[in-house]
Amino acid sequence: MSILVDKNTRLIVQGITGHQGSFHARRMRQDGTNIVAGVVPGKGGQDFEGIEIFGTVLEAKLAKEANASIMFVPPKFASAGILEAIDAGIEVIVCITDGIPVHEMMEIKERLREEKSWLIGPNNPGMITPEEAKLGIMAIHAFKRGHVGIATRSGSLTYEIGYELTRAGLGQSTVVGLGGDYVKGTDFIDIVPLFENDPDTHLVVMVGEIGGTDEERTAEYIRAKCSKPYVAYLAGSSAPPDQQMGHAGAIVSQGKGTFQSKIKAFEEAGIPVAKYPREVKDIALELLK
Amino acid sequence: MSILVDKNTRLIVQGITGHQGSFHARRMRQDGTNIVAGVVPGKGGQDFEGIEIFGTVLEAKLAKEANASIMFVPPKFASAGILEAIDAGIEVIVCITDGIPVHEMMEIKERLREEKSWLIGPNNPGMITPEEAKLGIMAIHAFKRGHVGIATRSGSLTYEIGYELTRAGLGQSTVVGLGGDYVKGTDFIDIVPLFENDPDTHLVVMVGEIGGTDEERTAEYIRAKCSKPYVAYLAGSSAPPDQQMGHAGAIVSQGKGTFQSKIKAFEEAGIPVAKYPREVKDIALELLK
Amino acid sequence: MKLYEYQAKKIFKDNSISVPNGTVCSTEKETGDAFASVGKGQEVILKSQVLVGGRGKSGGIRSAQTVAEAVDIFKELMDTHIKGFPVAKVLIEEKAEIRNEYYVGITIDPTFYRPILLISSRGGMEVETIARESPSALGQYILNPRYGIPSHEILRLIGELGISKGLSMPLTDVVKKLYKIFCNYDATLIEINPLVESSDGRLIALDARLNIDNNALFKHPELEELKKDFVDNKETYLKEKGVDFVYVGGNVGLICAGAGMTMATMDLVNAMGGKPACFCDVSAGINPQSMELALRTVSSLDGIQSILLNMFGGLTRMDEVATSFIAAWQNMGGISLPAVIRLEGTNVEEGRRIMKENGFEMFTNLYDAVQKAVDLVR
Amino acid sequence: MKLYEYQAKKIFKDNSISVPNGTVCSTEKETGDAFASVGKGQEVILKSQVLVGGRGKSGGIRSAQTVAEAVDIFKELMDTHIKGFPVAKVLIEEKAEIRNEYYVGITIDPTFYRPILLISSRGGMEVETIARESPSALGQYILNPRYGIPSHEILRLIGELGISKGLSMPLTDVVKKLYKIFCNYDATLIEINPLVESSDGRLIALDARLNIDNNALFKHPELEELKKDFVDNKETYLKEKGVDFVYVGGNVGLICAGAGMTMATMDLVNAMGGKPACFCDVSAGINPQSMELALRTVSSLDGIQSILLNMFGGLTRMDEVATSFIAAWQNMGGISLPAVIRLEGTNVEEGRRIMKENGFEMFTNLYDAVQKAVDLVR
Repeated sequence: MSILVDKNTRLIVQGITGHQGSFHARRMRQDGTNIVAGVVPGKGGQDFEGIEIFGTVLEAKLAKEANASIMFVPPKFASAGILEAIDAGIEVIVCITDGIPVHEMMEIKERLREEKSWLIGPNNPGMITPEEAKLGIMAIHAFKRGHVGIATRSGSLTYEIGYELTRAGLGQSTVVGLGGDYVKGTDFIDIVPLFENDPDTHLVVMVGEIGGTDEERTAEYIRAKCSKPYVAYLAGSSAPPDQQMGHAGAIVSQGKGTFQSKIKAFEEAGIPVAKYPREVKDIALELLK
Repeated sequence: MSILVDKNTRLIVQGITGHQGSFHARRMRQDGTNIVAGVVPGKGGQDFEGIEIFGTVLEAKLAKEANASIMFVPPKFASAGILEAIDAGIEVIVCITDGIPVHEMMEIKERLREEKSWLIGPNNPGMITPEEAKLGIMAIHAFKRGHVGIATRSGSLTYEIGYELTRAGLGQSTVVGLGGDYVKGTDFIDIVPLFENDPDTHLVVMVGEIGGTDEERTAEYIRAKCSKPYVAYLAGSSAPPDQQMGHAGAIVSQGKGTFQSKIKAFEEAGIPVAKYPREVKDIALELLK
Repeated sequence: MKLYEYQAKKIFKDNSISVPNGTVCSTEKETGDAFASVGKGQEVILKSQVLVGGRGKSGGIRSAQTVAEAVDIFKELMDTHIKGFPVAKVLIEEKAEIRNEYYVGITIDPTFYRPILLISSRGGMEVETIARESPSALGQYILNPRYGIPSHEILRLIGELGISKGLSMPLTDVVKKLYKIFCNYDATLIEINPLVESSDGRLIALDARLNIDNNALFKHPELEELKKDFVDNKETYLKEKGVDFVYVGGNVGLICAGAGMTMATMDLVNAMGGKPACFCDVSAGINPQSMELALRTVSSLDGIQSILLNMFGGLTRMDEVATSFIAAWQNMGGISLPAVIRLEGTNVEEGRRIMKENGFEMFTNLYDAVQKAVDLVR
Repeated sequence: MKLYEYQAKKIFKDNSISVPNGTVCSTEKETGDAFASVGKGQEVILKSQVLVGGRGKSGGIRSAQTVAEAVDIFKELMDTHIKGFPVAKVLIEEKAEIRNEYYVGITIDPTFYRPILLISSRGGMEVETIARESPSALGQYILNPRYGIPSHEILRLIGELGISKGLSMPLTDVVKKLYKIFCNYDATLIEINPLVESSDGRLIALDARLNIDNNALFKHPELEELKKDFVDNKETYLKEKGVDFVYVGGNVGLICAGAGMTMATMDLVNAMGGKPACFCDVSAGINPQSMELALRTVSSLDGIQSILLNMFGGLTRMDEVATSFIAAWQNMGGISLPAVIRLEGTNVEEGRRIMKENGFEMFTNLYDAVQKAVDLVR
């Protein structure tokens, strides 16, 4: 088992003929993902290296019984692409695109409240259920099949921490890059119940970031509702307050979302917090003993 | 006691300088209603027979602590007037206007789902708590203070039945004209819980009409949740099916909303149904014995 | 406002919904030409343009093999009334090869007051009949007007109804276009019944129904144009003059104020042994002109034996009613039928005085008045 | 993108929010003229235009009684940095008579991802301080973006905060206008602090903050115009070239890929006894140009003793990183500082080969690399 994606995932690639889209479609296919169709407006009927291209997500879904989509679409068109996938009833939508306007993401968030689709991202490395399906841009050699669920707000740390776990013999059930934007399709608080209910996940790693209130709310949720072991890591102990460090999501504002408040929340929920990325695997090994 | 309006009602008249607005403002004031302000865009600062006029509902509400509004506004501007009153947080809004486009009413209905305002109407005679406040265009001699709650979908029958009850010595707590449009601010199903919880209401009369599903739903609600005596009357036993008789709300469609289905619903809920308007008072007298 | 089939089809076509080739005809000449151009000399279908459903069963849809036959049928159809409704024009269409028939409609749900989409795998019969006889062949989706109709909900219905997968895309497309028209035209009902799958696999709207909210007509000046093609219709004409009139066919002619009161009076006339001749509600505006129009209309109905004027006034003032009634009566030089008058409500005493001055007895009690009117027809 | 106060005030004024009379000055001449026209010879306020909060406490807001004084203060302000930020211009404003100070702001709620309105009866201090020190003086409303901010919710906040009823209308009006700007300009934050009640009872925006979503700038070509007034800012310049850079002030110069990884590396340098000199994330696009820009920027920082290049590649391919690094290094003719390189991830072996060929040792283990970089500064 795993969450959201597995060997039954039938993937559409939106923007398959673009620079990033074509590169990563090839990689995902090499990595064993079942890509059933590409979608490029105006290019319906064409073909990308044996993958049939459709003009709309709906056509692709109907023709190929697709249930997931990944998007390599420029920021100006990304929210329209997401809405198109939601409209078509795609169950899992991954949006890699960095740079979607936050007001557009607020609109998508409103729409998602009324729909069953999962949106992972935007501005993320995607997600992977190792050895079954990769909907993303990550290098698979960092991951292998196992029982650790990973959810992260940082793309770069996903590799770092996943690789350390893999080398320590701790493979992953599913690795989810939530993305670095302020308004995301999916937060820790949304994904944790899935891991909690997945029999194949024995331990969950959360890689947080400063800014927002997701870690605080999730810690409280875990304290109240969850029974599996959780491990957290949080970058940003050395960040000066009120300074934007790359991600819009890392703005520290209104006294919420600081490094300290998140660490405190995890500790109060009894969730161990690693000091360095490497410590995640040490704690995980200890907890899984 | 009573429902929605009483002697503490501080009323705004939207469109007070119009033909209908001025006529009925005078009448409502004669009938003892506390009109605290008029609203006419562009006429702020003027005066209507001693009633101060404001340019917006918000100004009127703030200056005069108004809590209710009645609207005599042409159909083209009525939904804007309703939305303005909702925006200002007016608790009870009565819209007399006949002819509001149904798609606009659907929009207002969506908005009302998220707000605390009550909209009574449109296309109705208003409402009255006899001897306390009249927000409407009805002749007060048909009504007097008492313990019967009346809710009706027909303006003309409101008088007929109210007057019969009054002459039989059965005064009213509050009389609410719900209006004849297909999409209304308030239905029986919304108003019945208020009457049920009002200690001053001992019996409730519902005057229904063919079309829609309100009577059917309300009968089921009363059967499940209410303990007071209810009496129903329903015009339309002689109406040919699928024929529009005046009210858009009286379209019989999709096998729902027929005379028969409504009578059956009332009977199954143990609610007696009067055969003629006059029988309402006979049944009420019997039930209140 | 109900549109004729050919008017609705024009709007459908403008919105890229396929309809059969066809031409609407008002004359024999046009019919002859249409036979040639539409049918290309082959069989054509002639459809009465009439604002009532079920015209097929009433003989309003026919087929013709030759020009002569087409012209004969045209004349015949134009002379017929269908369920009492006049035929405005005849639409001549090519004969469609039908593989399957479906139903698609959007209206306003009477419980949630949101648009509701209805799809059925069985087209060609009234949706009420489908709902009653094969409810499992009818799928419904009540939609959030904020988001329109998500494609996946349409697909869900199509799947549940067992409609062929090959139709998923074109059917979804038709639904989305219908919803667009529903919103853009302030419709209360939009319907394709049947929506047919032709032998070459396309979806074609074989019939078209589009009802526009009368209250929203002011937003659609383009629809005013269509009105000029409406055949003279007493109901529509009267409605425009402020008299809401429906002919029912009895012996007591009613003139009332308020839809509820009018219906209750009809019920009461029935219950007391009379037969109401009509629904006639003048509450939209009472003045000597509208009163005269109502009096003229009601008094000229076949089989009418008495007239009952019944009003309880709130907004309507009884002195104005009395004055209007008297003015109308006098202007018509009196009417040879007995008139029973019942007024109650605002300014009733002044109304009674006016009536009395002009020699009319006036009731205030409804039941006495109805009894009197019914007694007069016995 | 943060706007300068005078730029935000221009937008406020265009949207009918009152701001003090004022002129923005870049030269002594303009300052002299402004003293005459704005202050009419009376006292004026001189405000440093700088993109950082708390400038009042840092001496960035001053008053002048005479032209000479105004010009002297102008020169002084233009030469100062506030919290390390350069001063772009000086805004000269009339002195407002202040009866009361309020706070109004709209931003995006980090929990519900909907706009949130904040109003406080205590203006003039940072909203964080108000939230901490007098939470009861701060009212919040998270709004449904479908309906905007209902007036009655604004009134509820005003009532709960005990703000004078006389301000209900003008304050509601200001909030509605702010929300309009918030939406129309794709703002992430809009704030008036303080919003002052003048002695004649009007509400005036004494300060103005407006932050625009960088991702939405393509929708606002009109804001491009404003950028030309931005003073040369190393961070902004680098960001435009694909290098996300923040100077922090230590001895280990970092070049990393990914915000999370960059922060984690900073934390690790700190923990291992070094001091990170900067946040420097080149993941937006790695090529010889951006790499050279990053290398030049980092290597020229004061106090820098070693450079640490640290990347774990997914989207970023390590062979490209190596090639870019070598090209940049060679183009600069080498750098006199020791560089520690740690690469891991996609195409890492090819990257190692390239580095080795060019004489660079390469780590794959993060901790060994950080240890090495920290050892080099001891």
